[in-house]
Amino acid sequence: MMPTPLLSIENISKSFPGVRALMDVSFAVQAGEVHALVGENGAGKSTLMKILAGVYQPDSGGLHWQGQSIQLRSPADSQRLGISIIYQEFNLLPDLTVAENVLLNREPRTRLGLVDWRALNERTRQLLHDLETDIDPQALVQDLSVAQQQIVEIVKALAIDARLLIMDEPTAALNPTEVGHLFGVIERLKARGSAVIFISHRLDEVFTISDTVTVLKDGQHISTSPAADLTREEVVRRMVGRQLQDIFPPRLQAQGGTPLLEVHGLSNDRLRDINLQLQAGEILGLAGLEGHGQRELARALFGIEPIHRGTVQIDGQRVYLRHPEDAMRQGVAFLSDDRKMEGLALTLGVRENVALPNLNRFSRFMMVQHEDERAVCGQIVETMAVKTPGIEQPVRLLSGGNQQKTVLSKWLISQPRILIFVEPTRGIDVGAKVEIYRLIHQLAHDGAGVLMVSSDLLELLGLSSRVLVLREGAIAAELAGAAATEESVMLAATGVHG
Amino acid sequence: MTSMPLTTPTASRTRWLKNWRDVLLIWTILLVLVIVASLASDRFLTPFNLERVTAQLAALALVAIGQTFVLLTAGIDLSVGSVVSLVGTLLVGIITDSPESWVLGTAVAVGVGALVGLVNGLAVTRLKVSPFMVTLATLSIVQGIALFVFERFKDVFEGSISRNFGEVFTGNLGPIPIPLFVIIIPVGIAALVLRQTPFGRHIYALGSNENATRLSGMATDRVKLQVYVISGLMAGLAGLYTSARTLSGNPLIGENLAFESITAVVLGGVSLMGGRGSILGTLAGVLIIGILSNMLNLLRVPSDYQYVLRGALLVLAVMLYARRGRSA
Amino acid sequence: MTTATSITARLIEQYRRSPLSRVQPVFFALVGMVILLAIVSPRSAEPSNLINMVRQGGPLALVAIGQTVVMISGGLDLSVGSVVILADVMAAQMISGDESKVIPVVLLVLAIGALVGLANGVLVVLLRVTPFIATLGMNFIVYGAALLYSGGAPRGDIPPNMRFWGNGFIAEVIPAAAVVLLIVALIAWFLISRTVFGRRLTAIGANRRAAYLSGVSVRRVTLLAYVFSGLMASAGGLLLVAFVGVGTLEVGTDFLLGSIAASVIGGTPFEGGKGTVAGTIAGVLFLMVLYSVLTALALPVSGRRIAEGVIILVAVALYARGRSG
Amino acid sequence: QDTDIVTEHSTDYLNDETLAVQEGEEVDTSAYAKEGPYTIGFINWSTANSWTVQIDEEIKHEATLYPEIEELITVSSDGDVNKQITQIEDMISLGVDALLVIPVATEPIIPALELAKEQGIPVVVFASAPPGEDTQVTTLWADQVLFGRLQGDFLMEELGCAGNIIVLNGLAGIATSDLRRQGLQEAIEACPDGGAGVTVLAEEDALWAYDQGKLAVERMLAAFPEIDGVWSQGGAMTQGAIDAFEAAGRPLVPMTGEDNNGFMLAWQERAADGFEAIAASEPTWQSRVALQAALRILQGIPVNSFYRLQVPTITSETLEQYVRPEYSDAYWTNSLLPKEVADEIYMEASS
Ligand SMILES: Nc1ncnc2c1ncn2[C@@H]1O[C@H](COP(=O)(O)OP(=O)(O)OP(=O)(O)O)[C@@H](O)[C@H]1O
Ligand SMILES: Nc1ncnc2c1ncn2[C@@H]1O[C@H](COP(=O)(O)OP(=O)(O)OP(=O)(O)O)[C@@H](O)[C@H]1O
Ligand SMILES: [Mg+2]
Ligand SMILES: [Mg+2]
Repeated sequence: MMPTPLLSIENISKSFPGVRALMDVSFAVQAGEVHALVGENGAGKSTLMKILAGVYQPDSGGLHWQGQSIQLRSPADSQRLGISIIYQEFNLLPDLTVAENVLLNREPRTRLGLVDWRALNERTRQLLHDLETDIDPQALVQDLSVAQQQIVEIVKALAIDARLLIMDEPTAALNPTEVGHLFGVIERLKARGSAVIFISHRLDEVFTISDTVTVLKDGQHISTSPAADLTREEVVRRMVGRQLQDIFPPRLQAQGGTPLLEVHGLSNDRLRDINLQLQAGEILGLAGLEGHGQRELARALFGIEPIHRGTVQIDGQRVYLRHPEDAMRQGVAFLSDDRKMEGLALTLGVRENVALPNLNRFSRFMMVQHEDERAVCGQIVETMAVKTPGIEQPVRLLSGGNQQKTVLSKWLISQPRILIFVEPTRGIDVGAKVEIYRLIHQLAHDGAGVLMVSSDLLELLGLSSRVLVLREGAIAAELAGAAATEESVMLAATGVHG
Repeated sequence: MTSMPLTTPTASRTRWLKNWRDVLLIWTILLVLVIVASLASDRFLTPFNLERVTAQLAALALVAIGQTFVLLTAGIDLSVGSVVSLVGTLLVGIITDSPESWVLGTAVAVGVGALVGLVNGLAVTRLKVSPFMVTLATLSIVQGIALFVFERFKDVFEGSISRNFGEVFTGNLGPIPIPLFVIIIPVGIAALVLRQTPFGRHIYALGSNENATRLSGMATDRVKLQVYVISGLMAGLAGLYTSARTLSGNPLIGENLAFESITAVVLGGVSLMGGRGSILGTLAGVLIIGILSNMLNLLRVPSDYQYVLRGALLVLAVMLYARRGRSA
Repeated sequence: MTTATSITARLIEQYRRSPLSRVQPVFFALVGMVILLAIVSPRSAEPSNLINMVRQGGPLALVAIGQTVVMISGGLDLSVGSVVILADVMAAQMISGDESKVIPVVLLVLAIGALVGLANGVLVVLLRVTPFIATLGMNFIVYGAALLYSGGAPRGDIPPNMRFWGNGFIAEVIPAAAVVLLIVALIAWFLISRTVFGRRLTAIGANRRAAYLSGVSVRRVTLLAYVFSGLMASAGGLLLVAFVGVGTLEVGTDFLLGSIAASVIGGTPFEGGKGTVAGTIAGVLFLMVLYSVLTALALPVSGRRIAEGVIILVAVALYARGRSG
Repeated sequence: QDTDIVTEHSTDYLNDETLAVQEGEEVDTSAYAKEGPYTIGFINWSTANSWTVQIDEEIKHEATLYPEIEELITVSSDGDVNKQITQIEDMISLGVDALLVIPVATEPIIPALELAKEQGIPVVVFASAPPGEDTQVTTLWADQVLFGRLQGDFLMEELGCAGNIIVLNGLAGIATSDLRRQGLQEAIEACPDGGAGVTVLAEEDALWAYDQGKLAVERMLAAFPEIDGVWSQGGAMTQGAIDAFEAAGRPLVPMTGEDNNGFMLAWQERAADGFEAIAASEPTWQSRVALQAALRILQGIPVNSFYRLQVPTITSETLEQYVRPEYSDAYWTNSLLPKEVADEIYMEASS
């Protein structure tokens, strides 16, 4: 007989206006197991987790905690039980320090009841150390990169001695090294008898870490089975409802002629003497460990980071990129990895977000032509399979993956000649990725140049015609064709030989 | 596998600077203003004048401290001025020469302030009405009550407040004028609360990102309620001080305090969107406002030119500060 | 008790699902206020009087529309009160009863308002002064300028052809001021909801950084928002002086708080990112009807102030419930 | 004292019984005597309305007459009590030789005035209720209760102590406004039946301003079908009331007002059609008298502790005498400004 589960989810349903997010979902989580939860974007994973976190109340159905019926009315209720959660969307306080964020509401106090700053920073340093990062506990969160913020989110959840730790796509912004550290921590938690619910769209990770896999589809529970009984293909079939072949389209060859983009000796605070060429029809990958300049290079080429030395040429003409506007005028599009801060106006609708960089195209005499706008937006939303009740839906109400699809949509329709993509498929399900790869491929095929930064090495290698590896702000290697393998990239990125 | 060190952009030293840069700048501007004022008028640095400026600013400082708490949470409190007025009109009927009446008066001042704050806080948290509208409404209501008390209970609430009571707040303690303590002590306490207590950190958290703070399991509504109560309470104390200073009550006396306090707090570096700023900044903001007006008066500038100069100097001060403080 | 709450919950739920929930709450507040007026003073709620309130609210509505535009971008314009006064004083003094001067002076005064707005915009956008301080400083400067210009004693008066727009009626029933308001409102509505400018404005208020990275010229659009507000404030001042007939420094006291209150009641949040012209105008009318209710209640000043606060609180609380329940 | 700079350079208004009646005790001012040149501070309660502006103009003109006055510093308190206290203290810091104040409110400024006294600075208070007994050397005052009473008596007589009236006040909490309103109350209660026949339909603060007055009356007209009289404290509010009545197509009823030129012109235009009104006056020349009092004090010449200002009541019969068709609405007719000066400031360009 199975022991009493730590948590059992019983017939949970939840609807939002126009959306049935969860329908009659039931499954159980055992103490000491890592329970993966997978499903397409908008399948209802985050909604279910928010119910466990006390953020949403289910319309019907109930929860049992060690056999006892429970009601979670607020995040505080859920924390009291020992449930800790890493939300998919970051919930950090930009104006506060890392330590203040990590131990928010749990600040160590002196005997006088004042904040014990030393203990606060020390405990945070310890927690960060467990993940082998050297983020300064006293750094302001607003100064951190997305990956660093993700680590802070993780540490924040670990700071609670949780019986059940929920991780909603914790690895979407992490590189393999960091993922490795995270898995080390998960193993330790597991050994201690805690349970972990792990949500990810990276199925290899799911198979590496989890004991049990639950699949959700369109708000319904499809299956819960031991990971050992499943194959990758089987999980995909249950998630998407069909078999997937040929994830990556065939590699493209550069089309020749004047390079679209040419960079000579570009340097700034974080970059050293970068030289590169991007041809029409080419997908150029930028690889490297987090913090070694890929992101900064991408941003400099869109006029966000300053360029101190060096030249940038587009179509053989020297250009000065001081503002995004300058870059956009040259036909450059830029997709940021920080969709919440830099990608979306969350309170506005899907249509308004998608239209924003394309307003000139949708307007005549400075007036927005609503028909054109609606038609184009509607079409891309359909192609990208953005799951939304309509194009007027405020973006903040979409699931994480669908928000990412929205940001992608706004740039894909902007008819760019040079696309700079940073983590384009962050949080996007396997099925949709295929479609996105196809679209990017199509754009390149039609004569655009693509510059891509991704911490998902498989994706980078699968799509790129060429890969540049950065280390400490400089180009450490250029790998093309068969020379570009996971090993060769990691070797160049770490600078370790043998 | 070897892990490469992540290049973290901020070390603790720069973090310290970042935190204090705004405060340092605003105090530098204050210093410049003081130097200009003392060069421009030989009357400025006289003990009498400094004492007067201190006495003039104490009420504003008290209100601004409370306002800082509210603004840090991205709220706003427009009702503080009418609380000051109401407290004054009530105290006239209460405070006599007897020490018991002083205790009662203080209790009434604090009580009325806290009560109005509580109403504000409840309306903001329970009714989910924007703080601007809530406190605009209570501003009107409390002002109405002050006028009512003033009109209808002339016989009870008339005359003046005991001089001895006035002395307690406006006299000197040795060589030091008491209003200085009226400013310094609450500033010290508020700075301690904001910087060193969990409650203080929660205020910053709330202003920085309310949703995230709620998801961290914090009772955000309780913190909000508390800041409005604090603001009301500080306004009550400002009312007490004002009555002691004027030995009377007047239903309009606090009218401009809400706006002035918000100005002082914003001048001191608190963002209207919450989450950023400090009490030391607020104190500098209060002092700048006061010294600016004192300087213009000492320089015999007529009213119409005073408006123009005051506006220009205000903008100029923040301009220097904004350019350096924010362009990163 | 429980059934009562569940019935309310069901009603709220039904309301949320119905097309009614798309109507901005301020319109319910406005209708509620008119009903209240009809109860306390049936005479005041007669159509002709209600139409007249549009005229009374005309100047404030113009100013509030400008304020709304700035607020949508996430800013604030505290200089509107003084701009109204300056426009009033300058128009009266320069026109000085001469019908032929009306058009050039009106244009000049509008230009000056826009110039003040431009100065605000430059301070906020280029010199990075927080909007609160920049526009507050400008408020003092402009008020001082009005005092200096008029020598404290404004003179001059407004000839009948201009007064008509403040006082007159078209076809004996429609106040000319209401027509002015309607035209301006249409233009502003068009600007906010139909043009590229409006779209960018909203995006800036919703997420400045994302807008900037989408190629929006944050600075130019923000600057234009302040220019527009300055322009509207001087238009409000002109409409007011057409109503008053003489130059006076005593006006404008209610325009600052009134314009912000009308915008907030009308659904523009302080954080920016949304807001509508129709909502703001309804906010202004709400205030006008409220004042009529207070007059009809015939309370002494203290009672008026209390009633005013209570009614505002109840009205906004009611509709806040409907919204977030 | 053999010479007096007041009589030497100007006309002696202080001892002119037609302007100011001496009351109270004679005050020995020898302690304040000092040699010129003098710096004199004047704190006006506001400069936002035309009356306060004219007060400024009168005193500025008077000050130009005396070579002994080195500087007259004028500031405005903008109706803010706190600001006024600050200004009094700053004037003391500045070391003015004498201080003239129009109080925003009476009691709250007493401690500040006492401070002036301690520092040996003589204070003259005028145009608002006197703050204290001995905080100021002398007080000049036109009885504000009487002001309201005169207006009220007129209205009661017009109405035969029966009917519905509406009331326009300045600003509750400001002494001048409250006292005038008190005068109306006395007038109503003085009716034979104790005022039982009189109903105050509605009452509003309209800040003595035209636009506020007109809007308030428009709303009152809409709410109340029968209004028999308008008691307005004056300023430009009465002019607004007239316009509101006419815009609503309602026949004019008796109204009260002040000697504001705009109102008087409107009144004169309609007098032939039977419009009845009265204007009380709060003279703008009192700032001159106050300045003269200060100069006397600075010379050590005794002054009285109180001067009651003589104020005319303007009726339909005397209207002609006061009204100035060639001047702007902002002019206040009970003035001692010389013609050239008044012309300069108030003459309408078109006339
Ligand atoms: N507050 C809300 N209001 C309206 N709809 C919502 C809300 N929250 C979620 N939804 C909708 O519910 C559905 C499920 O969303 P959820 O976030 O649970 O998906 P998910 O499985 O986490 O997807 P992803 O992989 O993209 O993160 C989506 O269609 C989403 O748009
Ligand atoms: N000319 C510009 N140069 C650099 N950044 C700009 C510029 N214009 C707009 N931005 C960006 O758009 C946003 C708003 O611009 P603005 O420069 O006015 O604000 P900011 O003072 O830089 O704000 P912050 O302090 O957040 O950087 C900012 O996030 C900023 O990064
Ligand atoms: Mg999700
Ligand atoms: Mg910047």
